[in-house]
Amino acid sequence: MRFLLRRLVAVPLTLLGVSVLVFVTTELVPGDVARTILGREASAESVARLRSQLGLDAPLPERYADWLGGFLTGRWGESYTLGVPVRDLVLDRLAASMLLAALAFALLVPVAVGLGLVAGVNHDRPVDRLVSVSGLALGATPEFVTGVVLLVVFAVRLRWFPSSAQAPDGSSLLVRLGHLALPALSLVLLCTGYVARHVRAGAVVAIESAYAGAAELRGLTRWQVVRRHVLRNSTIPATSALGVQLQFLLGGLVTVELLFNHPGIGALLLSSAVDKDLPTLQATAMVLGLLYMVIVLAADVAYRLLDPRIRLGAAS
Amino acid sequence: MTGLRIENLSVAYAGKAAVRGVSFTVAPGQTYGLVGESGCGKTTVGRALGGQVARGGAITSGRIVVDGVDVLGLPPAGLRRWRAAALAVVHQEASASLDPTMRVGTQLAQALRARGRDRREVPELLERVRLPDPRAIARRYPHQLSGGQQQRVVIAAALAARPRLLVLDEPTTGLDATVEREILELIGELRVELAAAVVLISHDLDLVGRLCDRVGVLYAGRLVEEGPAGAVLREPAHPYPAALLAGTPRLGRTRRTHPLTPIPGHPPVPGEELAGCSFAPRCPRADALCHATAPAPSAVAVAVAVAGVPVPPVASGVAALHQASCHHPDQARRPEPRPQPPQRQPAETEPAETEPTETGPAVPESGPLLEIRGLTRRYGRTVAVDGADLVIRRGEVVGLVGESGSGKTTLARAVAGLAGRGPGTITLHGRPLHPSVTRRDPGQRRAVQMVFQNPYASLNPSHTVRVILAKAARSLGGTREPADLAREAGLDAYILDARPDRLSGGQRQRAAIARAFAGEPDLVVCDEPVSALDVSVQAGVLRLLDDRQRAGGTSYLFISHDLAVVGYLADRIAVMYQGRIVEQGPAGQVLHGPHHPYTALLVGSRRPGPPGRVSATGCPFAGTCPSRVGGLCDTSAPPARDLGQGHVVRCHLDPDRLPRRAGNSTSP
Amino acid sequence: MTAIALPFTRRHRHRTALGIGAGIVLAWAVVAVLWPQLVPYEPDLQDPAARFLPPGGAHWLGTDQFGRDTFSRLLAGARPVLLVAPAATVLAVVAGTLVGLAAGTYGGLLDEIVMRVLDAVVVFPSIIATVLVVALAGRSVTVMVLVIAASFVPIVARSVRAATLVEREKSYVEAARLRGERSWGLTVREILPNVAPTVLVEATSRFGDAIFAAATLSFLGLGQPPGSPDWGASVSDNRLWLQLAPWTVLGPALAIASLVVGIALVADALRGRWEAS
Amino acid sequence: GAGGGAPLTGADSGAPQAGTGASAAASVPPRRGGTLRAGSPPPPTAVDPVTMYDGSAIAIVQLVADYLIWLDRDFTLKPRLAEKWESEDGGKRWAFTLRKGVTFSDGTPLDAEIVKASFDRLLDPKSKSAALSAFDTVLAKGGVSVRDAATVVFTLERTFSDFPYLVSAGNYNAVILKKDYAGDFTKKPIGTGPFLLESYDASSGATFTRNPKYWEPGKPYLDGVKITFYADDQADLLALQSGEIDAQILSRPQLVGPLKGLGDITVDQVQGTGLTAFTLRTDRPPFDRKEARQAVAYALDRPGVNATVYDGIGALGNDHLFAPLFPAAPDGIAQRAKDPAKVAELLGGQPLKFTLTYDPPSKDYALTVQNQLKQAGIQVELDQRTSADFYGGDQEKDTPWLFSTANLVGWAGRATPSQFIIPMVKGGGVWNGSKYANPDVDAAADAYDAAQTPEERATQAEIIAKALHEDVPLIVSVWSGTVRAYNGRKFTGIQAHPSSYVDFSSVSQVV
Ligand SMILES: Nc1ncnc2c1ncn2[C@@H]1O[C@H](COP(=O)(O)OP(=O)(O)OP(=O)(O)O)[C@@H](O)[C@H]1O
Ligand SMILES: Nc1ncnc2c1ncn2[C@@H]1O[C@H](COP(=O)(O)OP(=O)(O)OP(=O)(O)O)[C@@H](O)[C@H]1O
Ligand SMILES: [Mg+2]
Ligand SMILES: [Mg+2]
Ligand code: NI
Repeated sequence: MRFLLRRLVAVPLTLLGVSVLVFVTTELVPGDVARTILGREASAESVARLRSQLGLDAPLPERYADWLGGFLTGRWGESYTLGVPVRDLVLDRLAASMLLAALAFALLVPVAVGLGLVAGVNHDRPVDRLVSVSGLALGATPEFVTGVVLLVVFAVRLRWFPSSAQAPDGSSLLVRLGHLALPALSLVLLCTGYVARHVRAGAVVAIESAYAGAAELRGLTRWQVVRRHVLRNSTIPATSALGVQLQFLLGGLVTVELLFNHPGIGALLLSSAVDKDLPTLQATAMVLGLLYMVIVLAADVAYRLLDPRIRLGAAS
Repeated sequence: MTGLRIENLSVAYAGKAAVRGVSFTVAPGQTYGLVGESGCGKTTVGRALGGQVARGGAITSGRIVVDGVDVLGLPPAGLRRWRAAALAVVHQEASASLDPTMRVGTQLAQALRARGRDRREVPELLERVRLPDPRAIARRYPHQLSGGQQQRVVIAAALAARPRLLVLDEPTTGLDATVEREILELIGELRVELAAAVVLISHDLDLVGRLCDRVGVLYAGRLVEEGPAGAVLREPAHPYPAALLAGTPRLGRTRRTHPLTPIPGHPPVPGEELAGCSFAPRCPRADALCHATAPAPSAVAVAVAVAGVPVPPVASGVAALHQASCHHPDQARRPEPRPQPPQRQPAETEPAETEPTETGPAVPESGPLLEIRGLTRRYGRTVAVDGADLVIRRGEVVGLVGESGSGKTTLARAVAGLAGRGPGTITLHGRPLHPSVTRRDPGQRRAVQMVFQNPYASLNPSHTVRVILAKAARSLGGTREPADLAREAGLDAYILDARPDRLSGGQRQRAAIARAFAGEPDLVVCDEPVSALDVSVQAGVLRLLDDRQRAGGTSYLFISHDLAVVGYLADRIAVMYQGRIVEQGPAGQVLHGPHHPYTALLVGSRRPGPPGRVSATGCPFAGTCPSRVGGLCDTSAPPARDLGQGHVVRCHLDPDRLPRRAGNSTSP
Repeated sequence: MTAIALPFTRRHRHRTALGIGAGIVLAWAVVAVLWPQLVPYEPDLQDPAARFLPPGGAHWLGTDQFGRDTFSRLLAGARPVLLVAPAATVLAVVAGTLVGLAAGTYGGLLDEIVMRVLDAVVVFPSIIATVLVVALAGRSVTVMVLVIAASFVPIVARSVRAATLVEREKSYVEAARLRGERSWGLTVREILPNVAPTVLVEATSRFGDAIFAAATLSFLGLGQPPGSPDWGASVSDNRLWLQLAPWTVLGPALAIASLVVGIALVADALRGRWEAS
Repeated sequence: GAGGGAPLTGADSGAPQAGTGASAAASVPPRRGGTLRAGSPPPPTAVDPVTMYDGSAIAIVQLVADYLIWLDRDFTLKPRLAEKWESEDGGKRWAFTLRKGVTFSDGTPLDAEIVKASFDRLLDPKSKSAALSAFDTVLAKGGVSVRDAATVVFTLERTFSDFPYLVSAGNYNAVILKKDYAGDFTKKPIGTGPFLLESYDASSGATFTRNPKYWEPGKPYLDGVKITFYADDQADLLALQSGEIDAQILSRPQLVGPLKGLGDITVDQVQGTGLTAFTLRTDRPPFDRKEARQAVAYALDRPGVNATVYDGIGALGNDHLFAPLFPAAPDGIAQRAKDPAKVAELLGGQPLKFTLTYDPPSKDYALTVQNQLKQAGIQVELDQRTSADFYGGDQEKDTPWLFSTANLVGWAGRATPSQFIIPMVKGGGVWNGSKYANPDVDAAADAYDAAQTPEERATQAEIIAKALHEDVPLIVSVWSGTVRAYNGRKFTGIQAHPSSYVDFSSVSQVV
């Protein structure tokens, strides 16, 4: 697996590049984290004092080297603004995001694959159009709109689900999942169309393929043909689409995190970028970057594993 | 009654008739061949036999009765049960009819389970289609098998059905000659054993003649002629099969002795309604009657079935009937006797045509144009071409044959300067050619041109034919206008302003040939230029290549896996095996022998031995060679033996022990 | 922001889909040009006495927290949307195509480097980039266009590169090389016209994405200048009042959805046609 | 001698009154127990009483720690850790007598030394506290002394009649903390307040339990408080509506206004002294001309701003810094109203066009101003910056909020008008964004602070107000009101506060 090796080597290099980029770009953003911490009413002297306390008056390369050294040895520092250890903060937020992403993904896969299959098998019939167009329309509706609608209906009116994604401490897994249900649902609504379209495309190819026709001529029912042949052949090409969605679910959730009060990594990324909280920002960017690359790689590997043609090389 | 009976079957796609009123019967144990040009409805009939039509299609009329069961009248569940119990279909492309993501064994197991049988029979099934090491094969995925092996697996799945009706749709198309023969042998054996009604679909008249009892010729969705295979393929009553036969190259017939006559025009597309006979626009003998009224099927005088043709096993009186839908059935027969189909005929009946002496004087002796010495090309660790030596003389057509993967394309691309770098030299007019085309000087670029296999990819789809030809003419220093080039290639002027996607395969290949001749080349490399084409179109393109060669005295390096095609065009033939040229010499001598044991295999005079081990130092063919000399062949490289007239064979065997094309080994 | 790519559909007539899609897009395009003639109120006009009016006779789609007419704003919002999305799309497609063609043509080290750089761009959080650019250059349409375009370049480049690699293997390319064409010229003259369908399909898909991306940027307060009737901005400005005055949100949200669906239908149908030919 | 006016001195009012809910509580004894779940935005920075400035952090600290004096919702001062206070030496020295028997949650008894330490911490020139600016020119390091264990004395730099406000909750950093407080409030949360901080998580929230050692007997009634952080206003509101929280710490009038009386939700409302200052730079065109400034002031439709931006709960402003709530607010100045004719006259046919700089919280205000001025023929270009950008930069040279031509700055309510006047409009004031300098105003501001009688103060106030109204260095169109929404079916005693402060010691479950 030379490809895997080459890609793995690229990961730290890309991350290094990203960290430099983050450092340099944040430096260019106007604003001052010391001022943010102390508020606008604090005196200029206090702010200057805090700056030097935080080491912000050192030259950029020196600060970068310091940060890099610390980061690599596991000392991720303290958040400038929140004053808590960055590592705990980032990893906690990441864990929260991952839980939500995992739930959303777990719902997304069967729903999107199911709808994609239904659409593909019945392609160019009304069901297909319904799935395709509604998937597109939902995908085009910002998640904060669907989110609020879900909240108003299910949390405020019906009170079936809590409005906040955060369960009280020590809740059982079931309760926690209940809290995550609405945000996960709004994400599923957002992403289903995209994945379903990919599955559908695969399903159309598969259902019209000679092997599906052959299976039917062997006396299998439609359903058997779909289950045995179409399902796998249509989901394999959709793995990269699923990877893209997983990436999005992990880092692109700022709006959902805000709306459902789910302190996740997306919101942390935004707030630390706005506040110029560099240690937090850097760590968040690195962790997310790593995760992104792992996901893309995993999607590629999954594709290779699932598709025997690639897994086992070209024809012998 | 038992067997298959089709009555008045019609199928339409989006309301346009693709198959019209087809009726025939097949008795159990009998094989019925369906032949015709591409698009005439063969596959559509084949699928309809299982009650299946492609999306957008519908069976508009007709009955299909198998062993008394009216298939089309079955309710969906009943149809499924019937399919499971009585039907087996082997599709056109084996690789497409196997699920790429599922192990072969699993797929067979499913086929078995559908018939209520045990999955433990899988190895047995694989063994019956003569696949080595069935257990290992069962664990593989389709792409891990060769085309021939895949086709066997599909046949195995069909066997699992113990069908009453077996439909074989082009079971050997796309397979190379040796594999094709193995598959055909297998089918021949199983046919008897199964005692099912078999429908064999093919455009290959030879093959149908060899395997079938009766033949139906489809044209534009109609059965234009039907009758015993021997009669139809030797003495066709309808001008269409006669024309098909006239356009098919056969081993032992060269362009100098038997020029092919392609059928002009092209078949009507579905929905194109003609008042009279649908073949009339292309028929040389059509008269007003033909254009005005459609002919009805009528019996052909049985007297035509000349002595010597064994009467096929007759299941019913109808089977012997020979019918044709033609107003002038007798005129289709040529005055001279048709060559006998190879079916169950000893090859010795046509010795005059395979006499090498007949082709001798046609080859002009001239100096070398291109010399290849010790050419080696690798892809990673694969050695695609391994120290090949080849000489092409001025004005000479050199045919290059060999099984798939033997390195033909790589050699051709090396000559054209597209195969990257590697050891060995190529000289043109005595001057070395740079391995990379971009480093060759304009004169050399002009001198060597290429016609590619896939007509669909070889023309830039975004340019019109005129632009393509003009660009070629300009950069190759040609003097002729696109219009002239097109006319020389037999293309109508209107085509010049069309983009390639509007052209048929044959027209594209003609355009590609016109492009190759834009700069008056000395050598044109043709890599399987006709293998993607239909029989009748192939004949036209072969004629064109022949014309262009004669007109300009251009040399060809002509590649094909089809020996008949190579034999038709080539003056000299080189045979490649695993990257090495194992034999080269005058076409007739190479084909007729004495020749290399591998060539013998290709021309069908020998059965392959069991595959064995090959050492790096010995003869690459040693593993499979039926006449292997133990020890010697395995360990030392074979010497080049000159048999005279430039006929060189690389083999340890004594020249007089080399095999000859003695007889036809494909016995029933 | 999600990418809404439209996978292949095969050889079917898509004329109705094309008609509906093109109809939607054209209708919005007309609105974008002619809205000053069509609106019953000036879109920015505030009326403190008419806040949060439900849809009715005077205000067809009601009013928002400033007492502005939602319907007028909906019509006026078509213009910024139809400026940002096409501009961002064109930029992304041009840049992505050049990068993808170069990577696909020259291959080797260049390809490797380009692909890794694109990886880094994808991995680099776009929020940071947005915050940065907005902070440096202020909120403006140009900034928004640039940010969205930049985030799309890798996507376009990847698919163009893939298409180039496929085309490069076809024998017409070799035929051109036999004529003496060299790499870049060959790419531009022979390959580019044939990856054009990919480019165009990318363009249509990216166009849908761009609308969505603009809406998301607006939600984060990073998009259009304040007060713009841009749909994305309207949705994000008004979503706080979704419960109280749903008409302020649903109008622009449906408009976005309709435009994206329209574009998708067109893209889909065009792809279907290429497939068919 | 001791000041006579109510604002000047304070005394223990004795009976434990519980605000508006008290009337009900008077007949039925408040029920004990229960946990109040409240929502609030996450504090943007670490919660440190010394440096905090945002509402959430202040609320968290106020639940746990206490002030010498509480600033009540009607701007009266309520004794807390100080039982009484009086001025000496003509208002230059102030003595505070501490309540007896108060202990910190770790058992340390409160004494004058601790109070002194708390203020010394804020007065240290190295302090990072914003209180340092509040004490500027009034109280300097070394000005706090211990007279006896129960008396703290503040010796001022100048006479300041409103000084008790500066050591009250009105100066929110002035909480009394232990001597050894080292900046880690959320880790060692020790105070004298009604609740104990049990847990704190910067991302999710904080939990509090009753402080058994709280000095006021019987209080608090609640067993505990749980604050959940909502980074999004809508999420906060939806949580309230869905019953997931019982109250909001910081409610937005525009959002909760429409919910008044819907379902279980009760909205308490109070006048405030907060404002959005629409500052015009008087030293630079176009606003170096008084007429231009006045034109803008006359172009505004103030009731319209109140309706649109404050949901109608604010009080109209008259372009000076005396909120109606301040006792010294002059009433002799005519309310300025929209007057297009006057605008035209003032502009004299010249076009007026300017750029308005602001940060996101002022967005609605900016849009409203822009549209209103447009209707009066004045063209406004909006320049929205991120908060970091707007308040960032060099405070002496270029920070946008102090140096742009025109800008909007939101000010939370202050306890005394001086807290606005001195920094904002006095010549050279630290937050004088208009660069306004009027010797009369400067003198009157000093005289106001030094004034010993309400009458004298009113006189000075009128001078200042008239000058500001006339010169318009900044436009005050509306004085904000504040609201607090809560579940009235479940809890009583929750009140809105002009500065959104929290005092949950009197909150109890509905019986
Ligand atoms: N699914 C379909 N939809 C519409 N037309 C079709 C479809 N399948 C086949 N046809 C048309 O029906 C006619 C018969 O096609 P069919 O595949 O049966 O021909 P064939 O004889 O098998 O050709 P070939 O030798 O190329 O396999 C052709 O003109 C073809 O274009
Ligand atoms: N691009 C390539 N990369 C790697 N291996 C290749 C490549 N092209 C050809 N080969 C290998 O080189 C060998 C010779 O291939 P080549 O295409 O020259 O054979 P061929 O005789 O033309 O076969 P066919 O009849 O199938 O066209 C084969 O083993 C093939 O697998
Ligand atoms: Mg066919
Ligand atoms: Mg080849
Ligand atoms: Ni379709």
